[in-house]
Amino acid sequence: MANIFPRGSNILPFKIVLCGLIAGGAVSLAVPYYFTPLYTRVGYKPAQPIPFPHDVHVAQLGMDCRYCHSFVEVAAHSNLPTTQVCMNCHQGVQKENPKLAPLHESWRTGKPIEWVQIHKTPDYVYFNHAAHVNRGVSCVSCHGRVDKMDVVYHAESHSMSWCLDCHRAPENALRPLDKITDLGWQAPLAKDQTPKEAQLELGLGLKKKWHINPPDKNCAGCHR
Amino acid sequence: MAESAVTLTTPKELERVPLVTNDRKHTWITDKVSSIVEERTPLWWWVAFLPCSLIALIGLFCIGYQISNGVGVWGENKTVGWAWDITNFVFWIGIGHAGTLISAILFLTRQKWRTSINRAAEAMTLFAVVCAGIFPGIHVGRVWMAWFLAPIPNANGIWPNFRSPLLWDVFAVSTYFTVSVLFWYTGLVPDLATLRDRAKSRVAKYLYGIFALGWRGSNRQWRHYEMAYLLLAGLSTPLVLSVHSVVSFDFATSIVPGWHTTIFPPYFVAGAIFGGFAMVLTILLPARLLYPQLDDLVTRQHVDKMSKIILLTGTIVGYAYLTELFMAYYSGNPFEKFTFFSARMGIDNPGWYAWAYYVMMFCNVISPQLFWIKSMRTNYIAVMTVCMFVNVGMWFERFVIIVTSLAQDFLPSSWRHYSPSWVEIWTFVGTFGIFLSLFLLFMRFLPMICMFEVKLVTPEADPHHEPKKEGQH
Amino acid sequence: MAEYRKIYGLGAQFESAAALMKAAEKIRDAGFSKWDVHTPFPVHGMDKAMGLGKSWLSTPVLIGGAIGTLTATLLTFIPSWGIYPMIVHGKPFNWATLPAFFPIMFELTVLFSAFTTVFALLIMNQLPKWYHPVFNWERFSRVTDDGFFIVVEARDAKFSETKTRALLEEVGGSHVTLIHD
Amino acid sequence: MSKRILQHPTEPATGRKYWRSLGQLGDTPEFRGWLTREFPQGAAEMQGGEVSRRNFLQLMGASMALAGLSFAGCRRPEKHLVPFTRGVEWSIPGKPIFYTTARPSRRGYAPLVAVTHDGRPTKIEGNPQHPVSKGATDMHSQSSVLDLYDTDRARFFVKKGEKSDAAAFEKALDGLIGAAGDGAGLAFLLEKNNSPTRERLRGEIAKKFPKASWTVYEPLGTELADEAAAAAFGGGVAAVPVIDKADVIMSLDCDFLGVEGDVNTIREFSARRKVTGPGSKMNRLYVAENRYTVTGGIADHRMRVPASQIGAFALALAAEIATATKDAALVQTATAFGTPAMQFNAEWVKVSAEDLLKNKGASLVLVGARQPAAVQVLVAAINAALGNIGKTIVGRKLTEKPAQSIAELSKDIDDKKVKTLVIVGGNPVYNAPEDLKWADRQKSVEMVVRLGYYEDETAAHAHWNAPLTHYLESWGDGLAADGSYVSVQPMILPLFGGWSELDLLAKFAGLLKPTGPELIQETFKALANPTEFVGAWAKFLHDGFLADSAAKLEALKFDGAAAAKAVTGKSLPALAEGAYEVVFTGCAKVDDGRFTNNGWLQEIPDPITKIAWDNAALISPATAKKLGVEDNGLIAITVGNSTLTVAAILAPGHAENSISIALGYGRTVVGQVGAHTGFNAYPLRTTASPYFVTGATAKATGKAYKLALTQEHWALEGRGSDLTREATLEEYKAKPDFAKKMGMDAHIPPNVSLYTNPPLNKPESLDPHAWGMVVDLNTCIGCSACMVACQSENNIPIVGKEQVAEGREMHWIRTDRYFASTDKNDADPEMVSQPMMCQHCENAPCETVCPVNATVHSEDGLNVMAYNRCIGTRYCANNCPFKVRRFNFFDYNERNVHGRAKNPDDRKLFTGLYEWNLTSERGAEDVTKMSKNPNVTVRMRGVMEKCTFCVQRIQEAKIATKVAVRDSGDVRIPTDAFTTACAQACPADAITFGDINNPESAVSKLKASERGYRLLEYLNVGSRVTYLARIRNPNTEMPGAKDIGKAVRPKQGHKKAGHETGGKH
Repeated sequence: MANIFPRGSNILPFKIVLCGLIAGGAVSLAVPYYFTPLYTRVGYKPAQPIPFPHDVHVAQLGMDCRYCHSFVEVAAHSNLPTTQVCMNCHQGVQKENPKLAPLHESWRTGKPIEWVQIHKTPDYVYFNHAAHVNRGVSCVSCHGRVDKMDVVYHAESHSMSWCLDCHRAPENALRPLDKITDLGWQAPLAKDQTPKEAQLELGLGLKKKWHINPPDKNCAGCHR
Repeated sequence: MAESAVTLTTPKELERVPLVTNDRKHTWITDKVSSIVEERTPLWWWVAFLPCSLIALIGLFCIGYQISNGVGVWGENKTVGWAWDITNFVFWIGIGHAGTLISAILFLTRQKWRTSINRAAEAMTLFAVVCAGIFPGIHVGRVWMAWFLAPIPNANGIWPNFRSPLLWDVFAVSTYFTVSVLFWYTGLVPDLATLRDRAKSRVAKYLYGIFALGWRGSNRQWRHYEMAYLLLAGLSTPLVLSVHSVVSFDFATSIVPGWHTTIFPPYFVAGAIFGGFAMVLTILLPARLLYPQLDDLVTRQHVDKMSKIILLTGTIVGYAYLTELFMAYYSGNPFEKFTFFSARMGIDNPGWYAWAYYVMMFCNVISPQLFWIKSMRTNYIAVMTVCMFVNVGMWFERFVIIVTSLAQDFLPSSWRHYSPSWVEIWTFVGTFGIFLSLFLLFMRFLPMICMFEVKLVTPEADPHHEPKKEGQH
Repeated sequence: MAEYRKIYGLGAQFESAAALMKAAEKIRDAGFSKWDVHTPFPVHGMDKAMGLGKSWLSTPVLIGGAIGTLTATLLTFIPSWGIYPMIVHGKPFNWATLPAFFPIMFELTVLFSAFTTVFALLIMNQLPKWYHPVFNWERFSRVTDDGFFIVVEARDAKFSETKTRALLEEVGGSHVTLIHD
Repeated sequence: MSKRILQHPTEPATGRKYWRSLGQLGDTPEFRGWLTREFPQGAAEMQGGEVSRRNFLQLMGASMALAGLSFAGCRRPEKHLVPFTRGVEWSIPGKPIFYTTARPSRRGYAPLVAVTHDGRPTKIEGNPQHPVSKGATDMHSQSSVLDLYDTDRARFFVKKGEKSDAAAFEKALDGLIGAAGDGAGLAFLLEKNNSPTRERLRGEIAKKFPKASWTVYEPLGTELADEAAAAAFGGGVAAVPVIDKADVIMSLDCDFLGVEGDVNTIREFSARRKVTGPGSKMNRLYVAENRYTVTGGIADHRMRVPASQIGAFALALAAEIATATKDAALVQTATAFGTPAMQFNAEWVKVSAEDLLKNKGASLVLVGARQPAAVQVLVAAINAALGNIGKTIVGRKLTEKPAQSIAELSKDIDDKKVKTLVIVGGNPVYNAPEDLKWADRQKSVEMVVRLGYYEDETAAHAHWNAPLTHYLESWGDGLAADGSYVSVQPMILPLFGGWSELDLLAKFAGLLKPTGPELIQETFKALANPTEFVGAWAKFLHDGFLADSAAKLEALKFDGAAAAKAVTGKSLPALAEGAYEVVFTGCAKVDDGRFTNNGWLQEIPDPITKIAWDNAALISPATAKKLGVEDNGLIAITVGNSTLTVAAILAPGHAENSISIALGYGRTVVGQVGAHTGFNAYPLRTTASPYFVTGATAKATGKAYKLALTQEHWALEGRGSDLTREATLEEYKAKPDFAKKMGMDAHIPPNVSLYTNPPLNKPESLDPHAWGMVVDLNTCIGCSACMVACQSENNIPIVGKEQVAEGREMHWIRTDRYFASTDKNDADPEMVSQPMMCQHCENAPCETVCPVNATVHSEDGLNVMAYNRCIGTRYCANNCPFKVRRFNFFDYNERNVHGRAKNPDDRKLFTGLYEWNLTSERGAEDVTKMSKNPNVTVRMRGVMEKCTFCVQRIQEAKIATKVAVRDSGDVRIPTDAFTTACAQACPADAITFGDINNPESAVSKLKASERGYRLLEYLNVGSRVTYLARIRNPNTEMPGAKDIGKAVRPKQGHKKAGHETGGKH
């Protein structure tokens, strides 16, 4: 018999193993990065029919979140403002701004404005805004610094494990109820405290006082 | 590897019947076994393969049909949640025990006669496990979500339930399959090298060459090879026992009367060996008929020994059946008693599936008793008949355990008959097509008998002048 | 084969396992170290005849198995006890839940061991190695049938084409051939 | 917001818009076409004169994502959020609003609360403030919401089979009205309905068309009872039983807890079955009936008597009572009859009569409305002799003026007196007595105008068929069972632009077609005479009824002479040797056929037979043997010239030589749901014998039919002492905790655990709740209202007959019905009903076997099911000892069960090949989607589901509490602030749900009952559902009294004693 394989074939196993390791490593790094909500959702920043600047309305004009998202404290859903709500001011303010044309169009025709949805929980998730904002969880915990956003984008991953992180340790998010819509608020620092420590101390106190007990083992808390 | 042969020092009267009859030489063994692969494809092979693959395709169609439509195309219902699917799974996984058992346990117990059948039996094991693996795979309602079973870190932060017997199954069956493949392939390497060295066509040379990994039979390789083989055998032995134990946990850890039985693990393992050996014989006897050149390798002695194992394990199984009945009686638990005496045996009550129980009893307990007679053990027709009975009986054993227990459990209001749909039936038939097609391909392209091991048990393999050596292996 | 090729070693064929064994002992005694015997099946006693010890494959396998057990233990306990305890069937979260994890611990032990066995075997045997000089020797193809060979490598310090050829012939080898790389 | 708060705008909620589909953005021509149908010009402005603020209401709530699948975003399809342009008053997107309303039925209006989500009613509850309902509902009210969204509803104005429109219809009506003159030739045929506004409009029409005729027809009417009442008590008054006042009740073929009863009768009865301790008093119920009914099932003593023997039975009873009381009127009445043959145990009559006599004034003899008027008069005489009149039987003035019968109308048609026939509702072509040959008669009328909910058999022979509105779409009013005045208000605009009955009558009365509640307001003004209208009207709508409007009781006096006169010469029915009687019963599910197209009702198994999707001929096993027929065998029944081939089913406890067939099936012109269901027994009915006939012949045909049963096996297999525990009242008094030590619980050692279970909520923990349920088997009659309530609340799919036959129905709660007897050949087994739902075992066996943690436990004690995690191994269902888990074998929600191969023969070839495969049309119809509860996930195929204890209600309650308490730590939900759908619906109050950590809750108190036991305790599953053992109250002197309950709970030898033959249907 003669050698049928070339001499170089002997190096092949190493090459295969090496490539396998590299490819495997790449896949196992890429999948958690590219195929998880942290990548697929965070940063989603679609163009809206009306380029509504939250920073102008909140930070400059000092409007409260609840002026527009008026049912957030009573309903599961945080509603979008009706055209009527916008028109309360924009009947007079910035009337001629061409960017507001769709608004006036909507007001005239009664045809609603189709905002592009950014935050979407799956159908089998029953998230309740009222249960959170009435019990010390601020908007900022899930939606980020909307008050600084010119165009709203997805700030957090909203994956199930992200939810669970907070459900298991709500003290990292709890704050006094009058600070819920104050997105820039931070727990007051005592001496020698880092902001994190201050939040933890405050959060633990509130958790105990308010009997905060989010469902962490109970699937039915969110899945019905 | 096994102890050195002791022919030289053994007194004449104690000399064993040679494992390879007619004093065949190594070249003869190589030629005969390799010729199966090297000769032109015989007509009978096509005659066997085409219908088998057709049936396999029907089975695959049924699987596709079932996945696209839903589990509802089967006959299961609110009460009988598992029926043919899991019956078939346990049936095939049981059959999948013989190969590894022959390779591993008989290897460890120095049963040299295993050498001529272990390759085929191992292949059969793999193919049976392939068939078995289909069923738990497709029986779930959402196949596309089955990756939930894998413990992968995920953005949901949720893990599988490691307490679930079904998850144990996933681990056990996949481990078993993987280890069996490794074991089988390890054993194949030297024989693939033989084929490589004999191959005439370039394609065959390359293909066998690639898979032979450049094996050159050097003693420095054999040294580690034999150790690896021993270790794999040592690992496979508890594994093979564990797999069916774990499968039996699916039932034993539940609370359904008729399932919740502590004797299940040994009972299932014995049953698996029983059914597996029957299937090995069912496959080997026709193969031997088709390849008369193998007569000297697969001898009557082999059939006789395997029949003895069937008799032994069949009797263990029968004993387990009786133990179950006794336990039900002795427990005094009316639900248990009902399941065993009424639902299964049909005593004094509607035993919907009592007929299946009696089929099982006859096939598994009564029919192997024929093997007490030596002439029957070496009579191929008798052996084949009993093996067919055992194959049927072992399927019914699982059917009885699964369906009878579920159909009539605690609340009579929920009792429900079950009957299979055409999809279920053809899926099962299809797995036979898959099994046989794979086996025929195996016969055609790989050495059916482990040549190097058979050579090893010939007298020539022994360095005669070295009387006894330390058994370091 | 017209051009000059580096010499790999000398090969000799032997009639039987017994002859091979005897020859091997002599080669061993002659003090060679870079040589090997090639047989269609493992010849028992050859290790001693070649002066080789017991295979140390079992060591990595033990380690592999231990890693398997550890992996399974962590895999089952961390989610079920640590990061995501769930109330399942009223079963405890603590060590008392251990029996439920035995099957997985066992299976992973076996799985890891088996993989270690096979991969260690391949590494220790330097397989796959599809090209090897001995395959250049036409007769060598009988090694997988009924041929018994001794190949002494040229890189052995004691190797000498003539002396070694003589030695191989002396110990009963036939078809002594120079194997080129 | 907790569920019981009734939110209501001060202004009535008209102008509600139909919630539209996701397909709206697609803006397809079909959709636009539909839009125009739904929103007739100006429909949004119907606000009774006030300026509507809702006329811009265009879309549903902002929260609903509408699918506009443009892939503008590269990472995911772009979806849109579409807010209202203007806010909708009272509407908070995603929050339900509760409105009171009432459902019309021939027994009176059922006061209800409708739950609306974003403008679409999704769930019906009883009106908790109304004394008739007290929050409870029956099957039909619960299921009525599905009728609203029935895809097969009449959607168009149809003229002679051609699609037309409302304007043309109105024009046609104008023509008819103009030509009607004094009304001669104008005839109205309506259903029974006690709406005061309808009566008022009738008066208006009579004024305008004095010669017009007015006919009311109900196939299962009370005309015989009315006739008897008129004879016994004089006209204009109805005799109403007061069941809760009676200590001893004798029911003669009167299913007063089933098809002849309502929520009110059930509650009145069960109020007297509530046992709080050994000292409690219970009423006693004797039942004589031909087939098992739910009434017979709960009875203390039951006797099988053919329906034709009830007269004889009543006479025998009368004789006993007359002998004892020497009541002249009774003697007079009783002796007016001849002496019939008695084929029953005279001892039974004698002893029960003694019991009645012992309870004079507190006893009650009820007789079925199917019995001849003479028999009913006789029973009135018995009641009078027992001194029950005015005590357990009271009088109530009839509010409806008498109407003519359908037979009289037929005669008018024959006499060519009818030129224009207006049929409102009903379905006379299908259900009129056979001898009237109604279809032919209807065809002979020059002009037939029909207002119908479906395009049904009657519509097929009408010149005009206009869509009738659902009660949830229309204004109306009516009287509840107690005579109180209730309001019917619409939740939604008519989906298909139909007319209500009142709209049509107003048209004939010459009034403008009402655009709002003005007709009702007028009636209201007349009835309530409010000082301040706006406030009173708002309160009327808010409460759903007019306070203190219950009917005044009328003095009731038994007129012996008139009664005797009425019965003189009347012969009692008799069953000839060799002949069979056929009893036409109302169906517990589809009633007289009006609900045939309701999938929920079709799929609910009959409470007794457990047949779904069909009716069948119920025959006793002995009769079956005689006929040579088995279950599913087809028998041919001949009455007169009509022959009906019908599938037979062996009904334990059925009278011999008697065949019971439920009406309402076998319809020919019906929607997809009702098609191919059952057998039409109406052709066997005649005007002379509408409810049962004697002298029928029957023979086996040798052919078979496949009935779909949800319960294949009816025997208890001697497991009653474990599963359905019971004792007699005496035994209970002797040993109050009998239920704790029965069956296996009597001898199993205590369960000892090797480890401590993980902690569930303790009362002092942060989340203090622990949910539990109690089911009182003593009051549960097995009516199955809970099943429909659950189906409605939890989006449980309908799977269709084939799937039910395969054993794949999806009900989360079921009522198990067992028959038990000590003697395997006993024709008189006892019946037990047991609601069965997920027991929420603390050590749930289903959980550990799930490989993916899809079902785990919550700290508040729920066995929760995460559908999105489930992969569908079905292992959990296998390991559930109660078999309450249900698997989505197919995509029941997405692939419409009704849209299957139309020809049933095609389906048999390959199961599922035509029905469910991927090529079949996917996606439920939009209207069907509207019926779904948005708070419950709609499950896909391949996942397991089961009772969740209405976890969506629990979560809503928890959240509502947390939202309310805000920064306070008191997160405990107020005691019994909410309950599950089944418990809320239960008319017998048999199901109680609540927080078992709260000692004040009703469930905690009931859990402490000594009658409580848990199923299969020996498995150590620790279920959260406690059953309260049933107590029977037998009369010890009755024949066979000592055997009562023996079969259900054999003392020893679990198998032998409770063993029954076959036990298999």
